[in-house]
Amino acid sequence: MVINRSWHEQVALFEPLCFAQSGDTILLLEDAVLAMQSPITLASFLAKCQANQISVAALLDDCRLRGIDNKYPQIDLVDYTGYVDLVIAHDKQVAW
Amino acid sequence: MVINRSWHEQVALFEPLCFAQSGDTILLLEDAVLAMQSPITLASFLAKCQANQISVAALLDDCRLRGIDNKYPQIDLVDYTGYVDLVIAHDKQVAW
Amino acid sequence: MNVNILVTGALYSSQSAYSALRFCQAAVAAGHSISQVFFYQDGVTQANLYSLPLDDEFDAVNSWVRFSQQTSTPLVVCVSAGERRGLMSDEQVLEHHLGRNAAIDSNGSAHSQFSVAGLGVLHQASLDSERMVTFK
Amino acid sequence: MNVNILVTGALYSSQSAYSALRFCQAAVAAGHSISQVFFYQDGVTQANLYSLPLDDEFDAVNSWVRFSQQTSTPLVVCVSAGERRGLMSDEQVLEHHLGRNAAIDSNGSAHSQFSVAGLGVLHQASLDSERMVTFK
Amino acid sequence: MSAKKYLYVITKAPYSNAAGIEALDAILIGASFELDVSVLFLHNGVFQLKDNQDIGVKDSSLPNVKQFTKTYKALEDFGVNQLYVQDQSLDARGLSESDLIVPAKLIDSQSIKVLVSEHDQVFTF
Amino acid sequence: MSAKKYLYVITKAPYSNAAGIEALDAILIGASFELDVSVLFLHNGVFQLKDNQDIGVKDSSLPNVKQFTKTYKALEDFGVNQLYVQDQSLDARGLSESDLIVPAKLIDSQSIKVLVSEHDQVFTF
Repeated sequence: MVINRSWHEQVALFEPLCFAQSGDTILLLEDAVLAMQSPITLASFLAKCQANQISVAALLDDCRLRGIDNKYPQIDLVDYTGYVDLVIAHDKQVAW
Repeated sequence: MVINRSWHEQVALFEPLCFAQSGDTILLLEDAVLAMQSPITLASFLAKCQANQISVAALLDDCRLRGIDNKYPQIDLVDYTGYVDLVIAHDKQVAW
Repeated sequence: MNVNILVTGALYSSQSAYSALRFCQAAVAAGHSISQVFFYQDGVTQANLYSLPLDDEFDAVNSWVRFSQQTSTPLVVCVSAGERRGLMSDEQVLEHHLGRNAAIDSNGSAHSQFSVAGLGVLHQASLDSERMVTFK
Repeated sequence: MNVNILVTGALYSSQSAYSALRFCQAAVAAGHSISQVFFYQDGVTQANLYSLPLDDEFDAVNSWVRFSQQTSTPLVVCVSAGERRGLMSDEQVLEHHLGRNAAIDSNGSAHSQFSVAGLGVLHQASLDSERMVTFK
Repeated sequence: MSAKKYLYVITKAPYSNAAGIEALDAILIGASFELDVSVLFLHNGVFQLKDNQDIGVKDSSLPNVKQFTKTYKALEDFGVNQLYVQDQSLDARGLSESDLIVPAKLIDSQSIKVLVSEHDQVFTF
Repeated sequence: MSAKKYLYVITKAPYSNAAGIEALDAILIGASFELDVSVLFLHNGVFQLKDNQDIGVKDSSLPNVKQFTKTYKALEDFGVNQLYVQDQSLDARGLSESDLIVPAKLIDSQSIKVLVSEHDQVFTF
């Protein structure tokens, strides 16, 4: 499962967690990558994902567009081809 | 000044407070009236408004549409005519 | 008083059309006048000639048209926001050769009760009016 | 694999057109096929024939048209969401007598590369495809 | 072969947008395909089912709102029996089961994960 | 009579929507009216000014994004000298003044109240 969501308030990042389970990937897309600039909230979010065996990825092109660097080793950066691979690897996607 | 905003996450209610000052009115409009159903967050919001001499009103028609009762004596319910009166009474409006 | 209205929310994904119309009707009923309604950003979608809601749904475009006819209130669509989102007058369609059949094309996508103008018209109205209210 | 695409975000107030197009191009480049792109809710605005961005801006409508022509991918606008928001085929405009001049009106507001169909087409495609991806 | 299972998730409140109306359109089509259809109300989506919604007196001189949320009560007639509401979404909004216009199954976050895994497609509104 | 003062407030991040592009259109028109124009970047609006935005190599086979945020650097040439950024918005997003593509005045919430009261009109994007 791939969950993507535009991130507006920091609390929004935790919302898709009610869908995600072990083996799923949460993909940060569009404005969702802005969360990677925030040092506080993402640490607890990533810890919760790790505890539930949920992978986290972010779309490289959307990071570059917004000038966002990835300082988190737990987050995989993927391009659109990697996004396609994620969709193929999971049986369904939940858009957020 | 009248500030109106559609309310999505509870934190959003506090955002317009950075604009409002003594004598201003914050008008809850459209989805913003949903906040009146939440017992927790609104108490601290109303206290902060009161401390800064900011009035809070809500649009009656939008409350009725959504089945929301007003349990707060600090919130004035106004209809569209009251909304017009608020606009006339304040020299400018900030839409949120 | 003279009130200038700015509408920036879309048809259907915002309540702005309904809220703004109710506000305008209440203002006129209270003896105020609406100097103009300016549609900017996604608000330009409220001028779409082809919008056809179900019979029992709120019809924003025709409600604006009726309000404008009854009160002689100018409705103005921002030219740049409108061109981006495909809201054009007959003249613009001809000018940009966008019709499928140039010989028979005289039909814009904006209702003819709406005029199309630049952001200068919004700014001038805001200078000339006593109040400005925005609906998002 | 066969991927069914659902697009629900508006032109300009969402990035969905850009994201979906980049995804579709990458999928085709990787040897997958897009069974169809279905436009629902505000996504129907991406079919607007009259959308005319500035020269250096991203042109969603024509990018979809080019992608569809190059890959023979069907583009489908939801009929009910389209009628609400004023996106119609030539046939719908004639049927609903919405043109200003019935005698010369043959022009819908949806680009002719997009077909107009019901939500059944979305559901059938989701049953026939191996994957479905939504862009909001 | 058993029917495919489709889950429709509604996360937005009514009247400020068309998400509920257009979710209902999709749900009814799903049911007409004889799919096994479930609907989950999440976050502000729980306000779709709030009772006492009052659109006011019909007045032809005013723009009229359509009270489309009545249709949720008719879903059962179209073969949609599985309506779910996240308990936490209700709690956080000061709502309880007795505020809802139609009976729905209260469900916690852990059960939502199971629900999603059991369904073949998930549409979010 | 002194020029009227107009404040344009940008609260959204770039690229996911046209708020920045259409705010700039309005700001340039305001400046052409010889108004006293100020711009305030608030909440995610501070990302409009973030440095190192990279739209990638122009490739005619791909949809191309326009890097419209460069225009913020040119505002001075149009007589717009007052750019404000809320300090708290920067802090909450892990940004500092050195991340911005154009010099802007850092301003706290108390000063925003003063700013608003000093201006004749406020447009929010």
